[in-house]
Amino acid sequence: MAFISTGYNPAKPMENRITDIGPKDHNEFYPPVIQKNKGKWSHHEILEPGVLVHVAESGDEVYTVRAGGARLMSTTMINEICDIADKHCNGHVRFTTRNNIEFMVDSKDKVEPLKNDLASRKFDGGSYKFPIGGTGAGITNIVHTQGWIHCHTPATDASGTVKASMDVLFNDFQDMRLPAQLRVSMACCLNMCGAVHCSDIAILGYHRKPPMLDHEYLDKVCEIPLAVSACPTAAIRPSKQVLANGTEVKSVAVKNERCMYCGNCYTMCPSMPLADTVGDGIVLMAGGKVSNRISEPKFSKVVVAFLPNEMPRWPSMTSAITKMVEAYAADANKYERLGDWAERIGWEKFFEKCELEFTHHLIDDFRQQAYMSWRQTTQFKF
Amino acid sequence: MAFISTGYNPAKPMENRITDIGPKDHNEFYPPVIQKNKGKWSHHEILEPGVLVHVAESGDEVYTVRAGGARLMSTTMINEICDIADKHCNGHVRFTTRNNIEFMVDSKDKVEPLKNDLASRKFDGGSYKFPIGGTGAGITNIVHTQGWIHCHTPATDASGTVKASMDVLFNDFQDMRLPAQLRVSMACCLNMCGAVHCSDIAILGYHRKPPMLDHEYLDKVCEIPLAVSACPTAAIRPSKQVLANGTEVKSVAVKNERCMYCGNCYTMCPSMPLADTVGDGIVLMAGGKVSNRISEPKFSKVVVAFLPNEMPRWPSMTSAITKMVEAYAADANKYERLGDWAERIGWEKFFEKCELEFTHHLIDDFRQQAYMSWRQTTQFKF
Amino acid sequence: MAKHETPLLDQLETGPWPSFVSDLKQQAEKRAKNVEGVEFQIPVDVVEDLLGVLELSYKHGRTHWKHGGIVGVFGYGGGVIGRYCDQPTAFPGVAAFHTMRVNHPAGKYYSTEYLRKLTELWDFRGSGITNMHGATGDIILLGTTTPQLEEIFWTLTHDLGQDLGGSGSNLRTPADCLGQSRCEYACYDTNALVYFLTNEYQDELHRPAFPYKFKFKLDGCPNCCVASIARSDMSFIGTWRDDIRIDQDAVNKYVENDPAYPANAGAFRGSKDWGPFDIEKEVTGLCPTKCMKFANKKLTIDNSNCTRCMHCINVMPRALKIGKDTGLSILCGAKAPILDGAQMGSLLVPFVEVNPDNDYEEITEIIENVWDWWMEEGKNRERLGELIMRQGFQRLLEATGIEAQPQHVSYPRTNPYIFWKEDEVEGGWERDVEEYRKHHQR
Amino acid sequence: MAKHETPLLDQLETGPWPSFVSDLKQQAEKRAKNVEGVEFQIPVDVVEDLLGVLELSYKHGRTHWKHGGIVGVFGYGGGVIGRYCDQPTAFPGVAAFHTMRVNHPAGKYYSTEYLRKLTELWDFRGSGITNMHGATGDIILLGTTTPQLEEIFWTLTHDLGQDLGGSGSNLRTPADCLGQSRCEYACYDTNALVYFLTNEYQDELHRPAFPYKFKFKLDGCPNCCVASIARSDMSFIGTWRDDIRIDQDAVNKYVENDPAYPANAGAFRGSKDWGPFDIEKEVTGLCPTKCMKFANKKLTIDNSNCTRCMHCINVMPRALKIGKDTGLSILCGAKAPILDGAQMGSLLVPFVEVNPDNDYEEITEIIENVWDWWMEEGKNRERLGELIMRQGFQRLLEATGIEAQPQHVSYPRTNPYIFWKEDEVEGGWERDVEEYRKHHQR
Ligand code: SRM
Ligand code: SRM
Ligand code: SRM
Ligand code: SRM
Ligand code: SF4
Ligand code: SF4
Ligand code: SF4
Ligand code: SF4
Ligand code: SF4
Ligand code: SF4
Ligand code: SF4
Ligand code: SF4
Repeated sequence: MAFISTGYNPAKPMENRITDIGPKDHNEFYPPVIQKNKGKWSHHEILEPGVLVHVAESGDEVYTVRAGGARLMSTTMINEICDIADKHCNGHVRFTTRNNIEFMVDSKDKVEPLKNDLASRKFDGGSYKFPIGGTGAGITNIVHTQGWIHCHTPATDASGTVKASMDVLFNDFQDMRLPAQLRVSMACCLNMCGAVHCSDIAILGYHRKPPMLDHEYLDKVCEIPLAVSACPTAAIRPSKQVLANGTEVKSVAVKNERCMYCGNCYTMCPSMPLADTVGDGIVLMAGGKVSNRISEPKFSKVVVAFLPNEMPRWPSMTSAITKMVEAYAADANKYERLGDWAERIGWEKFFEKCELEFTHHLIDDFRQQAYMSWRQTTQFKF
Repeated sequence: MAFISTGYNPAKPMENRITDIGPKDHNEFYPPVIQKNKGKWSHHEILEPGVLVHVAESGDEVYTVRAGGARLMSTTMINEICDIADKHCNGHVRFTTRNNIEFMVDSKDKVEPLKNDLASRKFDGGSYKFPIGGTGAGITNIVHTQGWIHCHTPATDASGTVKASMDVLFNDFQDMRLPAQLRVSMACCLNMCGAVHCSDIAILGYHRKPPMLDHEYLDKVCEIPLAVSACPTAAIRPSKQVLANGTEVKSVAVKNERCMYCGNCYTMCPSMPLADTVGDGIVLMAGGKVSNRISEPKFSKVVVAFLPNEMPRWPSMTSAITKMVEAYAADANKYERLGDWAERIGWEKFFEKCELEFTHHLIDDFRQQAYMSWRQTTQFKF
Repeated sequence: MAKHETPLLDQLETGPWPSFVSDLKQQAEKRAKNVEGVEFQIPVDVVEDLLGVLELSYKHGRTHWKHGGIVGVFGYGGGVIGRYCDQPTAFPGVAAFHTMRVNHPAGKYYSTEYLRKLTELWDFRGSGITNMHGATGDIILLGTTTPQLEEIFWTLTHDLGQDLGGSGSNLRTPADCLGQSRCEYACYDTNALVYFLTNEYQDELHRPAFPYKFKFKLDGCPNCCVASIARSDMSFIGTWRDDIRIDQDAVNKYVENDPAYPANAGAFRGSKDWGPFDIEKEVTGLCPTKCMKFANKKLTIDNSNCTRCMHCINVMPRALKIGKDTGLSILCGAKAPILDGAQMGSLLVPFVEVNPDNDYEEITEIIENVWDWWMEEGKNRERLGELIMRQGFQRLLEATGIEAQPQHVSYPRTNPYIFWKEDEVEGGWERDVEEYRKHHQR
Repeated sequence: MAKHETPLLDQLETGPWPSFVSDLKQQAEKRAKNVEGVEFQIPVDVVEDLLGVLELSYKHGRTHWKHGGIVGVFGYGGGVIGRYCDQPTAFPGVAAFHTMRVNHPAGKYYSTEYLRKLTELWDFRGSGITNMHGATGDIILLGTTTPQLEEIFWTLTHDLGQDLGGSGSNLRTPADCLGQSRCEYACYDTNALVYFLTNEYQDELHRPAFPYKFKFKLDGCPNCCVASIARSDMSFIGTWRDDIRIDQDAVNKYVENDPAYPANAGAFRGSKDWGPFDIEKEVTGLCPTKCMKFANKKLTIDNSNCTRCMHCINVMPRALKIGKDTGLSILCGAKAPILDGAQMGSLLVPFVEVNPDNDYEEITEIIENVWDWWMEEGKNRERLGELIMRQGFQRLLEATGIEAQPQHVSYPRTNPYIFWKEDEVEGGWERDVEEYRKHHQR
């Protein structure tokens, strides 16, 4: 594998350098029907799960077929997408904000061939490559993060938990039977790159053990003051430590009982790893939302404090998720998001109906606003 | 005026001492009809403002005539109450939790004479001694605190602001035209002895200047560490000060820009007075409630950041209060408390309808939960 | 003629509401005349000087009272608030003007016989000015001198059979709504329980052993007529566990606008006409949980979803009654805003029986567990609510041995910052970094 | 045969949802076969080793990636995330496995021509594994070695006309919903504005000068399809000031259950039958402000009370249209929970025009005022939201010269702890205690 140069010269990095040109201009990428009718759409309709039509004031129509995708995607897959787009869509395709793939055609008769093509493509293992769905009052793709595929701080895997979850939720990806859309999100540590804090259901990897201290290396690898100040609970203080071999080194000490395993210290200092086979696992949150529709956006709430990492299919996690989805499907009103439903029936009924256990971990004790989550009324249900 | 002893001997304080006997037994004080039917009441009715009947399962009835009172009350007044109670009520009387006086009679025919008697009693200045009212969907007595009559920390007077307010609200004391009960409360400093933090309308005295420092006396009169730790914003630190005469004394320094004039330092240390003629005045709060009826109890919100002390009748204050009451009376739904109304129409409409100005002072910036009061949605009214 | 001119205060004599100025003036006059020949133990002109110093405050908008010195009665750490005037020369009658807090009776019922004894004592040994009542609930005897304190206490205890209330870092005088004595909504006998608790905890009431003040308030039902949920470290609020009792005939009387069945028991009989009663708009539609239905002349309630807010019962008291399996909920931590912001009580005990036969054992046990914890952990001048906030609601549950329930929260935590205890996490917290490094290079 | 056994991962090949394992395996195979004869610039078996190290993580539940070293392209402070394996001997193919963030196009529209160029480049110089797309919005090229970074950048800029996105204490790659390109609800052209802002702030995107990361997200309407309100330091959300446009005929078509007018545009066409459309139950009754009425076949909206929540429009898109006087609201401070808890954006600007003709001047002015303040006052690693929380919302208003309005709050403050500025209070703060003592003895 010989190194092939583009012409870049490390000795003269500025030579012929192009910078700050920004992203590609989207105008180059719009399908013609989009380009033409932009800003002049009249209305749309979801014809069936995964198939939308948008009608322009001009009468033009654009049909969109939405296909699910694992966003961890090889160039092989992307090329296959291109093949499909070339065949059906004049070489245009788009991705949604939740990592689905949208194939657009400009007339109705092009829809069936496209759908058939998509539905026919499967991996040898049996999974669909391009399942059609993810619209309306159903469950769409799970937005997620890196997990064990690329990040240094995860407490669980991302792609794996998502695959396991989408497999059990698959019917609802291809259906629109729910009271409202239900968004599932996933983040593999408390940094929450998936921004799961406002999701109907959130899968969150998290640690439950205070950091280990690699005293021998700590001062060499980390800036001790940065590590100390990283801690939101002031659990870390600088401290001299004596190694097994008797040498005294500068390092830190952690007050374990103040630690909430947020991993912020580890972000700043590699000599404070948290990961642990049995300590790490999953927290489930529920009832958040983003849209301003009917009710205001709201944060997700922790509804299961801990589930162990059960590779490769996390059955306790998928079972808890399924229980929530089914209880919600059975009980909520039309247009009612999961969180609105929980608030209407009361969280005490939520736990009952979803058959989830309430434990002391679910009571907020973080910062003063925790107070606001306690019950300051005699209004409650037995 | 010769000292007359009870028999108490300061040299032998324990001699014949009686302690820890607690309050009087209420059973000695119940009117017979109460004693007899206690726990067996069937229902009640408000016959007209200030007049209630409670009907027992036994068929017995007790009629209650409620009269307003300034709770700052002389023995002369109490004796007059006793006269009335002796004349009409067999020597029984009670006070309500909001400092009204309740005269109870056990048959309907005794009601009119009692009412007439009460209504006929007036002070020479023209005010009623025993105005009948304070029930149902109206305005009852204002609970309040000491003010300039007895306390060392007030920023306004209590009895005077209350008298001024009740005079303008008097019609509603004797009416029941409002959408729901409307509770007005008053406290003369942020200690809030009136617990005004959950009132439909709250009058609150408060300071707006950091404490003065009486350096010469501070260390003599106060425990400096207590003064320092009293401050919730950590604005106070110990500090050496040089007096005009050149002597150096131990004292404190205050970071004025961190001070929120809460007066907690003055509570701990008399050498840090806050009171100021123009700095002190009144804040109005609104929209709180205590009952669990329909909506949960809620805190009052600051709706007027400052009104000057305008003795003796505080016209700016009473005018703002009247505006709120009238806007509420005109616009709220039946059974809707003031705060529920404000929340339903939105606080932006509240300020519009009550013709109150919104200023930056009304935006919370105290502690992290301030965040929860900001608007985290695109839902608002222009 | 008045001793001091009071042109500002005089303006508060007009207007319909009872004028405290007129009352003070009549009191001043009564003392000056002294037709009964009382041998006043404090200055005759105390009320005149009170008017004078108040007028001065009205003039320039500032108080003229100094911090109270430490005054009180022997062996008690509370019940008296010392107060001195900062203009004693101008107003010698109020140079010392302490208040005494007299523990009011449950439900604030009185006999005139008792009240007259009290006024007699207070004319004799004090200013004759009171608050009926203080914000905590006490009878406030407003203004006397130091030497009178023990004398008054003596008379109170010996002749009136009456003790002082609380102040300082004590239990404060517990207060209640009138409850079952005259209210059909009451779920327990507030008067009996407040009387019991006050007597049971006399020591805590009189001798400061707490980190700060502590207040009990007792409401018979969720209407909260003594505002317990907003202003007591421990609120006892009546509730029930079974079903609301419905009298269908009476319901229909309301629906038919029978005049003997006025909506909300007549609370809207004012100058505004709200139109005829509409059960859908006024009751079922306003039920916060929407657990009621009225159809075919029949009202049904899905009691498992009722949160006992009282609304429907308040609107139709002749038709709806509280359940029969009654008890109370306990909420903890309410307080005024100093220092960290106001709190309302947070629900600790959803339901507990109220049983006088075993001396309210279930209730006192909870109280004492809470106190033990607070006395152990609370800092100086830290209210219970602040301690709960500082240490977390979980600690309160542990201290009282109560299991966490969804009823404890309005919503579960929105952050995943859960503190685990070491023994809850398999393998504990001690780990060997060398072992770890075998699998994970630096 | 695969280089590493992956029994655990293999179990993720079954089930209907696209299997990333199957995809990784096909990619590994493609590289191994290399039918196109690509001169791979990084190890051929990179994907096999990726599968191997992932399997190892599945085995014992821990990641095998170390903190990234400082790698990047010359002159940029972001766009590349360094990553090294902590088992480089076992998995040499992924010993260094850096990602590059490629700034995606507005609306995430692509031509296949472009995508194929990108895959060609990435097969050649990287693992051929991507994320389409990263959580911020970028095209994530997942896994290459340090020497390739500049080469890839060169090709991207020279041959694809394509720049990198953000990482580090920079402006992050702004993202948008598809907006007017294909959505009738869009109140402004999100694609145009995101493109403009990204280009306008290239320097901020590439060269870290901020206290921490900073995110823009642009939603065309309050439905928030790019979730801007939850995850951007500054969210731009379309809205309007005038009236919702009503087509009464179309309203009645919905009411009549005309099949061409399905409720919510067909979003409920699933296996559950919700019964016929009911405008009262589904629209007017669910309107959060109850500002709508349907009577006599006519729908009326009291627009002054409408909060533009989108619900009615979502339910009846053929009958109701957003207003014509459109613009956007700006909210500030959303972020994930580290450190002080998550925030959603707080409303700073209720309404601002979106005017490409003056280069969105009103908008860029606000952005720059916010940045100036944050760069002046923000601590290291302090997000905008945290700064607002620490200093108070008022400071943000001052920094942007925006006047306080009730729209800024959901409710006014519940505590009276108002900080006054010295010049707002008559007489200021300096006072003479000696003067005071003339009127108030100690
Ligand atoms: C394609 C996409 C925008 C994009 O730029 O890529 C999109 C497109 C549409 N959204 Fe969305 N939304 C998209 C992500 C979102 C998100 C963001 C997210 O989930 O991360 C939200 C906020 C989610 C939340 O609140 O938690 C979102 C909340 C909505 C809502 C509000 C629904 C609600 O009940 O709260 C509507 C209105 C509706 O459904 O009628 C809506 C409506 C629509 C419409 C009907 C708009 C239109 O007229 O075209 C589009 C088709 C809806 C559908 O798929 O059922 N879109 N939509 C995104 C598709 C994601 C996917 O692949 O599934
Ligand atoms: C790649 C990506 C996740 C993904 O799988 O898509 C990602 C990956 C990382 N994020 Fe993130 N973040 C990514 C989107 C987000 C988002 C979502 C968003 O932007 O909408 C968030 C939540 C929103 C927010 O910004 O608050 C997010 C909140 C964080 C945080 C917490 C920041 C905070 O203030 O709370 C950290 C911690 C940090 O900055 O040290 C973080 C840190 C990281 C680091 C750099 C790990 C670290 O501590 O150094 C991760 C590198 C992973 C890797 O090896 O590739 N990442 N990160 C996303 C960026 C892809 C892209 O450019 O498109
Ligand atoms: C006498 C008193 C209790 C006592 O022990 O002294 C009392 C007595 C009654 N209250 Fe009360 N309440 C009394 C203070 C309160 C308070 C406390 C306060 O204001 O400080 C509250 C809570 C206020 C709040 O929420 O801010 C209170 C909230 C209620 C409610 C709930 C009303 C609501 O709309 O939220 C009811 C139910 C009702 O009015 O139908 C109620 C109902 C009643 C009833 C009807 C109960 C009954 O069946 O007898 C009594 C007559 C009501 C009336 O006067 O209109 N009572 N009531 C108090 C009279 C105070 C006064 O002089 O005006
Ligand atoms: C007399 C009374 C006001 C009244 O006019 O009725 C009163 C008067 C004082 N209160 Fe109070 N409080 C009175 C009921 C309350 C209440 C209401 C209640 O108990 O329901 C509260 C709010 C509820 C609470 O406890 O939080 C209250 C909250 C305070 C506070 C703030 C405590 C806190 O933790 O936030 C202080 C400050 C302090 O303790 O240093 C305070 C302090 C004081 C002091 C002792 C002033 C001081 O800083 O030393 C006042 C003495 C005034 C005087 O000269 O007589 N007073 N105080 C009330 C007691 C009468 C009684 O026994 O019946
Ligand atoms: S959520 Fe945490 S572990 Fe996952 S990608 Fe982001 S920073 Fe890494
Ligand atoms: S994990 Fe978080 S709480 Fe624990 S020591 Fe590290 S920074 Fe502090
Ligand atoms: S509110 Fe303040 S000033 Fe008024 S009585 Fe209570 S402590 Fe004194
Ligand atoms: S008034 Fe309050 S904030 Fe100001 S210095 Fe005193 S204790 Fe601190
Ligand atoms: S709280 Fe309930 S029981 Fe007590 S008086 Fe009020 S309504 Fe009656
Ligand atoms: S008490 Fe309240 S919640 Fe229960 S049925 Fe009546 S109105 Fe509904
Ligand atoms: S946010 Fe609004 S404008 Fe943008 S795609 Fe969603 S519905 Fe359309
Ligand atoms: S947009 Fe929302 S608030 Fe406005 S009328 Fe429609 S449903 Fe009501």
